[in-house]
Amino acid sequence: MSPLLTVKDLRVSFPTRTGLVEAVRGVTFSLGRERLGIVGESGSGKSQTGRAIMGLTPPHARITAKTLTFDGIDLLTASPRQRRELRGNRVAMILQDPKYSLNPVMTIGRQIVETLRTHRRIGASEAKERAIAMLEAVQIRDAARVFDLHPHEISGGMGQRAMIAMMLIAEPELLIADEPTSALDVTVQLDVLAILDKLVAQRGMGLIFVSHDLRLVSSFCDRVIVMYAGRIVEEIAAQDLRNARHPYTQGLLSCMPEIGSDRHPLPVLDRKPEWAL
Amino acid sequence: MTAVPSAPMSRRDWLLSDRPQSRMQARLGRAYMTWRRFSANRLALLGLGILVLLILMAIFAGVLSPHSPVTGNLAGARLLPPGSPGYLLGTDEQGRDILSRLLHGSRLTLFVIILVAVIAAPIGLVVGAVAGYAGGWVDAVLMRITDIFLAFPKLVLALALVAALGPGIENAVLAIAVTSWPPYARIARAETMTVRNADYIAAVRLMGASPLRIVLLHVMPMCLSSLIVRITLDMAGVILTAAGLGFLGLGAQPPLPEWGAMIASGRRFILDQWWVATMPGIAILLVSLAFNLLGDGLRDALDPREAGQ
Amino acid sequence: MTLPETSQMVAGRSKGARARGRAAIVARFLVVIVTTYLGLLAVTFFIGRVIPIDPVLAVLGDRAPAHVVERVREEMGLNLPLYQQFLRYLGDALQGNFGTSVLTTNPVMTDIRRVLPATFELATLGTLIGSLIGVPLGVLAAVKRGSLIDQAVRIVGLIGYSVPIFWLALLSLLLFYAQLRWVAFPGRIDVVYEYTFTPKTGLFLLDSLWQGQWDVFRDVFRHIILPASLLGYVSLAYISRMTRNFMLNELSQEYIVAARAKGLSESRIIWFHALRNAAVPLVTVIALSYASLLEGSVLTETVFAWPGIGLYITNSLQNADMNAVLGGTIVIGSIFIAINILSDILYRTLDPRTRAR
Amino acid sequence: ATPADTLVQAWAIDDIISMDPGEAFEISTAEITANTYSLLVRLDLADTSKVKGDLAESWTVSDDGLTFTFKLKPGMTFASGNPITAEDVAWSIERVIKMDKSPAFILTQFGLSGDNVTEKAKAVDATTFTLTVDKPYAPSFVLNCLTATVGSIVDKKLVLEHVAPVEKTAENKYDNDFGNAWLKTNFAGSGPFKLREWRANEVVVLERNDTYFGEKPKLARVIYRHLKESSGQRLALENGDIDIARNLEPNDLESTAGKEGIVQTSAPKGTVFYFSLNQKNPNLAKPEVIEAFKYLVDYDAIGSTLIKGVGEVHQTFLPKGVLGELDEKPFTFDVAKAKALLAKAGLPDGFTVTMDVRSNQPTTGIAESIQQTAAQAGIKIDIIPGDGKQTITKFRARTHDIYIGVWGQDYFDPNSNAETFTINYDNSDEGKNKTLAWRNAWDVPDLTEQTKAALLEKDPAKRADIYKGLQKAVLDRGPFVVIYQQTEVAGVRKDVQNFKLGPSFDTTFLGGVTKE
Amino acid sequence: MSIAVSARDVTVIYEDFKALDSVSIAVGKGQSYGLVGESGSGKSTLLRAIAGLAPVASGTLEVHGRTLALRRRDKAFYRDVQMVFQDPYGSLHPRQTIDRLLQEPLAIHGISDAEARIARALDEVGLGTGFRFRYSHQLSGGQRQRVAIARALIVEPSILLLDEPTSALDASVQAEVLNLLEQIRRDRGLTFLMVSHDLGVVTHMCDQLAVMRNGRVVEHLSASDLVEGRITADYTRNLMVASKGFVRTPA
Ligand SMILES: Nc1ncnc2c1ncn2[C@@H]1O[C@H](COP(=O)(O)OP(=O)(O)OP(=O)(O)O)[C@@H](O)[C@H]1O
Ligand SMILES: Nc1ncnc2c1ncn2[C@@H]1O[C@H](COP(=O)(O)OP(=O)(O)OP(=O)(O)O)[C@@H](O)[C@H]1O
Ligand SMILES: [Mg+2]
Ligand SMILES: [Mg+2]
Repeated sequence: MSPLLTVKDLRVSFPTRTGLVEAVRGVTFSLGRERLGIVGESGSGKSQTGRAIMGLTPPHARITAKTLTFDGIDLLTASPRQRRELRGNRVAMILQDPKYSLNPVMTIGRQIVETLRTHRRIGASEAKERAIAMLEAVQIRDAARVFDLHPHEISGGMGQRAMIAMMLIAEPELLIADEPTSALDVTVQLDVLAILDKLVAQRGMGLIFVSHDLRLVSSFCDRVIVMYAGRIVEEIAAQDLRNARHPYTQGLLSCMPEIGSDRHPLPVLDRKPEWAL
Repeated sequence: MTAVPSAPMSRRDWLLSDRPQSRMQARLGRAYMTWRRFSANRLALLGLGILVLLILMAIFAGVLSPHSPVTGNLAGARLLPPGSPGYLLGTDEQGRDILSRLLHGSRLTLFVIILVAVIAAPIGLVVGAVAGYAGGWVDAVLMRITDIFLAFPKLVLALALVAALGPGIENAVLAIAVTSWPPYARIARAETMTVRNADYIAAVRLMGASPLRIVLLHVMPMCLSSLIVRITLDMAGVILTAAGLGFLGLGAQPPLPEWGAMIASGRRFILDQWWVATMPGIAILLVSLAFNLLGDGLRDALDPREAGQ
Repeated sequence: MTLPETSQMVAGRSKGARARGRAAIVARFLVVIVTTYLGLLAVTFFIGRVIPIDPVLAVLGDRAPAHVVERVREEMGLNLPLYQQFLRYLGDALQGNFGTSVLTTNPVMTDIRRVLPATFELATLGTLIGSLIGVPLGVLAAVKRGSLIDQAVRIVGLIGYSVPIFWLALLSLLLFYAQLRWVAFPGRIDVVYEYTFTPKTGLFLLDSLWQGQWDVFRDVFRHIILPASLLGYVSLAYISRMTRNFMLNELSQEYIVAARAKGLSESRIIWFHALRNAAVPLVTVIALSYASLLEGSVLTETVFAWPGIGLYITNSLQNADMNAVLGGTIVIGSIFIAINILSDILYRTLDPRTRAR
Repeated sequence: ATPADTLVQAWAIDDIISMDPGEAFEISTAEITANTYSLLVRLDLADTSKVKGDLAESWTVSDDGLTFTFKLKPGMTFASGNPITAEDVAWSIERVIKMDKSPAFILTQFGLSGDNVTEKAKAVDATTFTLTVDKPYAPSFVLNCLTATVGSIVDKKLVLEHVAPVEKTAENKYDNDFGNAWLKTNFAGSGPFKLREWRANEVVVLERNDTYFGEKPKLARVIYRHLKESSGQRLALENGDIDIARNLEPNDLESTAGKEGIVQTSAPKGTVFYFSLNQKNPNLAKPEVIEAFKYLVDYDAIGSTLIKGVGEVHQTFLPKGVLGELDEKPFTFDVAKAKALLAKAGLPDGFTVTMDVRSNQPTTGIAESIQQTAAQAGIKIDIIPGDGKQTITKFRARTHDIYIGVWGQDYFDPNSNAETFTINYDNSDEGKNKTLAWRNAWDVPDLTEQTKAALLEKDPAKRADIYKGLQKAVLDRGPFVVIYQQTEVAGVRKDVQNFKLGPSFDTTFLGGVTKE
Repeated sequence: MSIAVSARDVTVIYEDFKALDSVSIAVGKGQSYGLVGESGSGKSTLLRAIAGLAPVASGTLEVHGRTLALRRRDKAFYRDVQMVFQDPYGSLHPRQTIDRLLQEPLAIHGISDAEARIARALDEVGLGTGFRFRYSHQLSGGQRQRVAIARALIVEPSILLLDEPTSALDASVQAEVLNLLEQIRRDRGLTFLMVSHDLGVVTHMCDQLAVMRNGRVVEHLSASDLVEGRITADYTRNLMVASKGFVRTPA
């Protein structure tokens, strides 16, 4: 089975006043219809990897790759129009913070319907029905009411769910979730993950799950990529994470305080310069 | 401990060091960064250049002027066109050299600008910062006053004040200052309100600092850069208002070579002796353009938020 | 697992507060209006008293004999204590009576009803020109940031900011009237039509259209187009620049990325998502620029002999016709307040976030 | 282009504050009322030292010189259709006296007052009107005063329909306003034109009065369009948007001079331009300083530039064309002489004074020129600009140093100017008669007496001599430096015929104007 | 054990919103006390109420047995109680160098030998003097939080209020800061009142904790109770489950 997404030697760099910032430096992986986790500390290039695949990198950035294909389509040579037609339709991305990712002056419903009607020839009333159904699918109670609310009128958890609904309504084959729960309370976090998990299972999408929480990723995903300074330092199956070889991965795992384990002081990560090479 | 690098640093590296060794270096480094951001904007540099030129003109007006700015040759050299021998930019209806008048007029322009900035900005800053920080009835009262002045037609108020105080450049300045502080107060207040609840202000309050100290040392500096930008952008307006007052005969008194007044008296000749009104018009345009360019540049340099990525 | 509905808490709060909030808004508006009026009255009155012009002189001229001067001084109540004079002012003003203009001998309100439409028509057309051109230009500049278009818009805007308007007015009059003959002579309407045309609303463009007088409309248009374009240019400078700033701000927001992630076309993102958000603060900007055109067109009115309120107040002021100055100022102040309130309301309707509050 | 039956003039008419001839006292209203109202007698334009009848067919003066009897022409009507009778004349005079507005003094100076006016100005029968004065004044003086706007005859019947009641107070003894409020913006006259509309600072529209008793105007209407700017007027004139430009300044005159389709016409006016030195200022009170100032004006340069076409250098206070005018120009620009005088006054290094200058042209330009020339003798003049009302307020309070401005005749008689330049009844600050002499604290009891005496001199030649003496005195020692006499100019499009400016502001008649 | 900080029936009302609804806690001297709860539950508000930064409507606040006025605090109070904020990016003045920042409390309280104290304070939090003249934007999040801690410590308080001091930091940096805080507490015998939404962090740092929800305390319990699962409130149980990571429910 050919993979859904193939990424070979992806590089993203930003020219800035102080020189070239290399955010992603040669990332290679491929994805089938599975759940792939990308972890790493802040600034390690997780989001930029996701955005580069979506084609959402700011225009002044430079993107190169040996291969970047989605379902056989070469994304590097695809026209902007082609890529636009892919986005939201076959490839979707959930952004990190619902507070800022929803258009504040449009109702939730219109934003969801907009995705659908951009990609499908469909009547207004049918679109609305499907949007409400989608809202229900992401477990929003009273979906018809929420449909007419503005982003500021709903909680963060609901906003994130609306965001998921908005991105999934066109039934994409690949979903990139960029820290979809980090802005949420722990209890809400799990709800949202459960929804996501169910939808992936039902639809057979490929999922890239970006997070900085190693423990969460290991319990949610099938496979995990660990990034450090724009590179992949380790790729490992989720259940094997405990046995990770790379000291960085090990360090990330062990530095989190846990209920019941009495480690004083906590082990800290001792970054080695050679990791970044 | 960090090792002090042994290799001699270039001056630029020293300035840009992210480990400054002294207060001085830190401050200079910061200024240098601002300057670099600013000087990346070529138009802003142009604006600065024009203003530097203006200042030089004002300083050396006496040396540079080929003629007296106030005494002319009514009988012999009236309304000569530009390029007439001895009169590069021509002469006006009193037979005075326009170039000399423009040169000396730069002093008045600078005078107006500086005075307005010195009067209006602090009033606005203090009123706005106090209102924003204190909140409650203090805010309500101060903002009501500000609103009244805002609702007052600006030029009418200036006109009225000048009429009340008598025409003259000092009174024109005063009138402009009195009418131009309310927007500054608004800006300072808005800025203060966002800053007021910031954690770093809460932190200072938790140190036990008095409200006065907080407003003066911690809040006001935060308003300053947006205020400076706004003042710079407003300066063009100030020059234009001063010119407008001069145009209506209420600004500088003759024979002072105030540019607006020069346009006003020159406009009678605009049909035949176009240069009399046009030369000061261009001067005003250039200087206020310079201020606008400078303000734009300063905004990008001082206010990285608006500068984009 | 049950979901904690934090949103209900928030919603419940805002519902309770909504009614009170609306009352508070109305109360705030009232306080603003009342205090601003009182302030305006007081400031105007004060200025009227300190102006070193003998108000009697305005009524009588220089040659009046001494006893006439005395008599009129008493008639005008100028011999009363200052506070009594102010109370008199206040009482009359509250009844909408701003007295009689000594300069025109009409009740001030009558005068204003005549001159205000002139300014109103001019400023409105100016603002229309300014925003209809300025907003798209600003959007374009923001979208093509750093490009030639951006630079061009910037320069055009900066010059509009920097140019002395009376100077530009003179030059353009010279060019378009004297040289090219594209526009008509200063004033609102040709004298020829003084007889054939009776304005109803005072807005000549509308009136002539309404009455189907095409030649009058053409003439009025030829009169208004130049001053309106000049004012339009000034407001265009401001509006395009602010539009650019707002658009840049909106375009850097995360929801724009989200909109792209949805696969929307760039034009929809720009003109629908971003501009719709930028429109919220833009309303205030346009309103402010409109207000400033209404009150600040004295210079343009001077050059174009436009019988508007700016000119009216300036004239009255120079003649110590304080009734007229007071009335005019209050009217302009009211318009300013009204525009502010209107833009506030518009802001609230445009921005759903402020609607609940 | 303008309509063929309409004369469109551009003129600065922002001075108009009332169209009531009993109240109007402004330059623009003088011309407008002259064309819309009739007088008993008018200035004879052929010989301005005489008057001719307007409503009056003839008049006689009693032997004691106190009673003037006027016989009206028969069959005349007002524009309203009401007949013009001596009753209207009497009431018009009574109205002026009782309303007691600013110009009323022109009539009250003959001893008329609210209490005696019905006696002294009365209709004997339908066509006979008598006026009784308190002293045997020179008849020319009385008749000249009657040619002023204030002597306009209003339609009694019409005005009475529009009187507004007013409360009687200590200052006002009458229960109505004599139609003043109504007449401010309305019309009740019998001139060649009717006032159709006056919109302040915008326009005055006159319409032909078809019931006019004299020669009917050729044009159907006359429009005065308010336009302050000379350059604007010139543009409009050149483009044919107006027929006549009334406020052209020297440079615009010069450039329209040769223009195709435009002619210029001019007439000297009874207005003199001067500056005066407040005698309260000890420096300015020195006779040498006063004289020095007279040498510190570059008359020639000013004459050939700043006032070219709109004025003529003139140094005495009586304008040309007025009885007794002294045409002498003893002063020229002479810094050396001025310096010598200053040294004699003990001020060899000069001094500093202020000058209140109305911000208009040519006032500002002349002030600036004087500022420059005076500086050459060491006198530093600080110009204080202000608008008209402001400088006059100061002038009238005697708080100025130097005031520069114009004085126009109130009526066409030498007394008008002589009175203000040479009469000072009471030089204290409380002085009620704010003549120019008083305003400059120039205490001249001798000249005051002479001026008063001139009024009673019946022999025109002798009367003229008195005025010549007065002008000499002012030239010699008066704190007035008269610079020029105003010339009124108009730029006229060629198709306008018979437009003639009169010698005074109320003698520019438009009835005969035609357009081709 | 004497009580360092106590709050009894404290209610805080913002405009018309009750952010705290008669909350009571007592923190023993030298104790480390934790507050957990979801976002908006009023954790920060409680700290701010103690610090005098929140509008306390009613209730009693005591520090070292002294009752505090509800709004105003005297200078002595601020030498006793200091606070570290959640967001290291927002709690340092953006226009001031670290040096200037640390001088401020010394200047306010008129403490002499500023030079030495600043150097010592920076040392203590593991930042060399090399950081002294930097601006906050030249520091990483962890470094900023260290500066904030240094600023709090420079007036030598006995009580430290910690408002999610590590929630904005990466896990690896969080460990460093937590270690630093523990060490300081040990060295100086400080009393901690610490807020976190992470049960793991709270149990790691604190002996005693209160669980908050919707402006109320739902449960007081000790760290060992929590570890051993002696929980009464459902809500606390939910928190426990959530902190264990994702559990896939079989389809
Ligand atoms: N527009 C940009 N210009 C310059 N550098 C950028 C830009 N966007 C991102 N970077 C840099 O790229 C690097 C990777 O950023 P990225 O957003 O992928 O990190 P991340 O792993 O998602 O971190 P976080 O967990 O904080 O979201 C960072 O060092 C960041 O500073
Ligand atoms: N200044 C304020 N004005 C109005 N409401 C406020 C204000 N500060 C806080 N609140 C409200 O009080 C409630 C409690 O806020 P608080 O900051 O104490 O929560 P928290 O538990 O610290 O949450 P988080 O974990 O998000 O920091 C929130 O609903 C918040 O909206
Ligand atoms: Mg990221
Ligand atoms: Mg908090």
